[in-house]
Amino acid sequence: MREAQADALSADDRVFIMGQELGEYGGVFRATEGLAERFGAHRVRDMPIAEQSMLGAGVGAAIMGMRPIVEVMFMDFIACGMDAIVNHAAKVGYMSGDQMRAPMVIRTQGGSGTHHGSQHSQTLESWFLHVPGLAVVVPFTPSDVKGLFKTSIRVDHPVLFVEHRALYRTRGAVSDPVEPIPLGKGVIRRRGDDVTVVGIGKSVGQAQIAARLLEEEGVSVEVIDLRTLVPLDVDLVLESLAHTHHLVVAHEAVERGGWAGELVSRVVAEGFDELDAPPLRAGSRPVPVPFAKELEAEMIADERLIAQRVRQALGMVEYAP
Amino acid sequence: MREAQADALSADDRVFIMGQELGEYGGVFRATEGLAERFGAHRVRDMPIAEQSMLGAGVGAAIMGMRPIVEVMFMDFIACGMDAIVNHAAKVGYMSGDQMRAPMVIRTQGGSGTHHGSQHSQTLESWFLHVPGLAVVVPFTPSDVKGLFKTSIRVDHPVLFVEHRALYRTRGAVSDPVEPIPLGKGVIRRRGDDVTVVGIGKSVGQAQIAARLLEEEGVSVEVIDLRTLVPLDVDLVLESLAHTHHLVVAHEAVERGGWAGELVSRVVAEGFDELDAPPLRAGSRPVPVPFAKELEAEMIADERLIAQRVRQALGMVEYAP
Amino acid sequence: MFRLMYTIRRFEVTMERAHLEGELYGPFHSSMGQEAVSAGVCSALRLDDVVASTHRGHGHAIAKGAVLGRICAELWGRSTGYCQGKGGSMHIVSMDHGFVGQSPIIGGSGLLATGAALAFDLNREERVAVAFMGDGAVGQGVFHESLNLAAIWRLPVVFVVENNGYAHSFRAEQMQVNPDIASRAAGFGIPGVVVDGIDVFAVREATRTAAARAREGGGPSLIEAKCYRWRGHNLGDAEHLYRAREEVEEARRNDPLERFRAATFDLIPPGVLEEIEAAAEEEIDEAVRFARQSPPPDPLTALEGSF
Amino acid sequence: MFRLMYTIRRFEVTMERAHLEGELYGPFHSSMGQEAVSAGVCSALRLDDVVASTHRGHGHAIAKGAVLGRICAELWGRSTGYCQGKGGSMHIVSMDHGFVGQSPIIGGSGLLATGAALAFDLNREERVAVAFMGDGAVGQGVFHESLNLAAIWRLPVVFVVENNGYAHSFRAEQMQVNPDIASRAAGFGIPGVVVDGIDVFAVREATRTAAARAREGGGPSLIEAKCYRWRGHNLGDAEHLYRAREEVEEARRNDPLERFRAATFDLIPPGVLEEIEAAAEEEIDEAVRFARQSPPPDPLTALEGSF
Ligand SMILES: Cc1ncc(C[n+]2csc(CCOP(=O)(O)OP(=O)(O)O)c2C)c(N)n1
Ligand SMILES: Cc1ncc(C[n+]2csc(CCOP(=O)(O)OP(=O)(O)O)c2C)c(N)n1
Ligand SMILES: [Mg+2]
Ligand SMILES: [Mg+2]
Repeated sequence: MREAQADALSADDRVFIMGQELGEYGGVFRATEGLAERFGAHRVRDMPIAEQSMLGAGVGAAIMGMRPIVEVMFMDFIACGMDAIVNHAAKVGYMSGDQMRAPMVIRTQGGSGTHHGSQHSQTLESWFLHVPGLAVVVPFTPSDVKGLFKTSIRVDHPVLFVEHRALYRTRGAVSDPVEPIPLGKGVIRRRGDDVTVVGIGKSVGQAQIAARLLEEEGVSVEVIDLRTLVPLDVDLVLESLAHTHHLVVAHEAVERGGWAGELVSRVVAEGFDELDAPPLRAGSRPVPVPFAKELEAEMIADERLIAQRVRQALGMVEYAP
Repeated sequence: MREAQADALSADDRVFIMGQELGEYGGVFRATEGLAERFGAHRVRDMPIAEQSMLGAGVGAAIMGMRPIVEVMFMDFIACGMDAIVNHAAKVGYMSGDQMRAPMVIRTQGGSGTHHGSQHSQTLESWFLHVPGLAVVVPFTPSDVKGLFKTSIRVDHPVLFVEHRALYRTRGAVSDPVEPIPLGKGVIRRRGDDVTVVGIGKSVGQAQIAARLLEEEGVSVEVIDLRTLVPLDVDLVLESLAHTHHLVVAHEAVERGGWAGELVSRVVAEGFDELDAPPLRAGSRPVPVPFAKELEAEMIADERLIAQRVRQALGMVEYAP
Repeated sequence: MFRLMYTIRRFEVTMERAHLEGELYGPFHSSMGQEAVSAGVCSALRLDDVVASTHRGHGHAIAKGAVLGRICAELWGRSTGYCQGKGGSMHIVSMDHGFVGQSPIIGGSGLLATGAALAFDLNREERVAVAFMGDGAVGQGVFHESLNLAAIWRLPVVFVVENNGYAHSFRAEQMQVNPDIASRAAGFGIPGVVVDGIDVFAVREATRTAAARAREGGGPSLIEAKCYRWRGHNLGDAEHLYRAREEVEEARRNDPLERFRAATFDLIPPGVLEEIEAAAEEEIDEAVRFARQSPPPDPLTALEGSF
Repeated sequence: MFRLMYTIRRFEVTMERAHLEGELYGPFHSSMGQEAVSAGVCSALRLDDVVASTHRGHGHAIAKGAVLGRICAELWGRSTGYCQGKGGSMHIVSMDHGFVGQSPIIGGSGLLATGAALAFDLNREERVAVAFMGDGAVGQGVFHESLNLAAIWRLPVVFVVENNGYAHSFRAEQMQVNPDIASRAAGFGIPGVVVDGIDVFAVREATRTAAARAREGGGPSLIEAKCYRWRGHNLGDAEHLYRAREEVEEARRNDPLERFRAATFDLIPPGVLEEIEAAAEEEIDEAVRFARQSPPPDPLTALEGSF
């Protein structure tokens, strides 16, 4: 992430970064370490705690031709800046009849696993499928982070770029120079014959673990990483289903109202005849994320739930929500 | 609505109302007219324009035992108070291990049709399916408004109560005294044999119009009014499908990421074998709501779209998203 | 400046009529009575300075130079409107004139202007961003966030609060203990001044000072322009519920246009203002004709321009 | 008061150790160095007054009277914790003691306290609500919204800003032009005072004044307590990136506990404080034992209690 941002700052004068703890501190997850020194405190700007105006000022700068990267430290705090994103960033271009655009990357990270409690552990990207005007990117591998970021900072629209806390330490080969990855193109991470499991970000890794578990049970799982939710690569999923005829959609977000519902609905509408069994979703239970590890494990969707949903989709065990 | 609020204020000392233009003005949609005079300005409180603190103070009062009714004038402004709703109202009860509760009714109204433009016409209730901790109520008939409100103000959890601007002038018989209507129970508004159309609020009326249009084409439509989105009456829909075997879910909200995706996914998972054809959604196109009437008509889901989706669901015409 | 003020006045009168006659639709917020603020502020700016506005923004757009015909066409929802019919009365934008948009989300204009000023600062441009806001915006948290950000970064912003006495039915005294909005400035370490918003010269002077300060790197200022909203909050507002007709009549005696006439009585030869008026009226008539003759937008354009 | 301060100090030391030894998990924000604010404020309150707190809330909870064993059990994620393991360190609640919760959403405590005060006002109860906040909260819009609401409605709220010099790595001077946070109060027409947050008597006195004023219908006050955060922002914080070790050492010489000792040297017989210390330590040990021996929550309880 750090390199992706450094590249963007070097490549384009219009790029700058705003957020909390970015400067001397280098970001709470170290994604901006050293950048303030290298590019100056005016281009890597530390912010008071004021999400709405940070994002709103991002919009104001973007319509004047800049390309802000605005970092919201925890995705939960997006609720504090929702108006700037939903009513301003996503709409000013359209409402103006395209006289202006608001190209900006809103970086954030979310998810469970660090026991921060209900107000610091949410996975909220699904809201933004429902907000026309924003692209939504949720990378999984380090090289995708770079490739998708490169595209995101160049796109003429606002992009919500969601990282997962648990993935900051993931290592992986990154080509140099990295190629920009188009938005709206998923990839198959693992080939399989019996069922397609679709995820984004951390869920892709969990799907891969689930696939290994299921292999021992004789089930062959194909894993798709969508990489972006808006645009949504339904075609890739339909292609895979033409082969596997079974679908499980996995996300850590609460299942109720989550983006899996969108994908399932699209797949059903456009590929009903390919389906040999109902597509199932593997999302978290509808409660806030609790603190204690025993409680969290009960409600968060993980590789065990994904594996179970696969068994249910294949009729190996009976479905229970 | 006015009567529902008056009843609540009379019946329970703990109830009070906060919002903009409520006192002397009686609410921009007249839903609080006369209430300030009758119950005093301390119980019907005019607010400065400050959605976050209005909602946040509602939470603070609720945890001390009050039952606030907080009115957000346009649903779009909920984005300005999202943190208070999502991170506080919906979570404080759970996080405290049930030591406290935040019973409050958040009233708002949204939707298109008055040409207020992109920032004053959104339909955003779908977001809140994805926020565990809140009930979501979207009444259609005047007597449901009263009956559901009566329940909402008594429930020990926060309730988002969404009205539609176009329905403020609807008239209809209201029994006296009105019976509280349980949350999570839909009703069949019209019996039919060929297809089930499910909606809430204004969409139910549109579904009824579409049903009449389709009758002339020889199609018999069953119309379900869900009344609440959380809890969601999936059972009623499944029962209806056991008879009609075809489903269309209608809402004015943008289709992408809207609640129809949740219902379709649930129905598919729990009633796949009842379906003779893919369930379809009739929602608005993924753009902000534009001002000009020709443009709005193009993107907003209405009775014509519902009718078209029904034809598609029944295979009378080919499906195109 | 007289031309601007007169144009705004006539524009509001004309649009109001078109609305009442059913030719226009959607909400309509008249800026009648507040012409001196629009004209005074914008005449103190350069062309490449920018202005962000509110739901009550016709006067601001006109004063910043936006073309009347295209504003009208937008109000009419026509394809030739500034936003091709996607915006309407509350969303006029003219990037060519540095009118970077209205935000009818109360407080939003402050964010847009602060961000624009941040862009100027990053690019080391000597440009100024102005945020028009109503007195109602002072209740919003983001108002304070904007002041604070602009203050700590010394951004070239001028926050202009048009205190027209009401936020819809709510009187300024009900919304804050300290009735002088300008007093909020001190807590943020920036200058805050009160000006008579009926006096276009006073407004221009205050704006000049604030803009010059901003341009020289002196940071933001807050100007509170006290004025009065002649019309209801919007067309169809039930004004009588919260203010007496006499109060409005009394306030209307303090007319910014008359004030200008009185102040310039000795300076402007007879007939000159009348000529200006006639020209402005002609321009408005022409704009209305343009709007009426323009075609409605192609419905399919509704689906373009968004992710 | 000494007992409270000493308990808080030892509690933080003990929990920090348990964390480092891997017995506790999740984020941990120590309030070490700020004991005089917690103790000074809460000892000026009545039992039925309420306190809303922040991410750095152990001291506030203890000072308001919450039971140590149940706090500990919550930190340990046990079923006997105040929130049955659903809350954790940033979400302690004890309704029995008027400790109505922490909001680690910066600025959130102000909203909760304002709302609680609104309830008192509606019910004509003579109770006071206190919001503890960090200096970081002053950047947030809702901070100002809360002040304004409480001011116009004359609600019984005391806003206590613990200015400990830092919002994580960010120094107060970087976040606002005017370094005295108390100066924000004037714009809202309410009293704002600065107190020495190391001096528990000064804090108590200021709180008494503000609480009495609130109880008598005089409305809200803002108290800025200047203090210093001894520990990193959280456990594991890379403090060296933004402050020098010497700065911390210097600040630690100004210890609220030592200040108390010095101030009371002539008044308290020798040995008394030592006895109090021993009792406090015993209480903490007992609390830890209770937490350790408590069972973890039944996983299925995770799914209860929410719509
Ligand atoms: C965030 C938000 N809340 C509420 C409203 C509804 N509303 C529209 S205009 C208005 C009053 C605004 O008053 P003021 O800022 O003084 O501007 P004026 O109308 O007097 O020009 C209100 C409450 C809104 N547009 N945005
Ligand atoms: C809305 C929001 N934005 C950002 C954060 C991340 N954050 C947690 S603590 C903190 C610093 C808070 O500083 P201050 O208010 O001074 O309290 P202190 O930590 O000094 O006690 C920040 C930025 C947050 N918790 N909430
Ligand atoms: Mg006003
Ligand atoms: Mg601090």
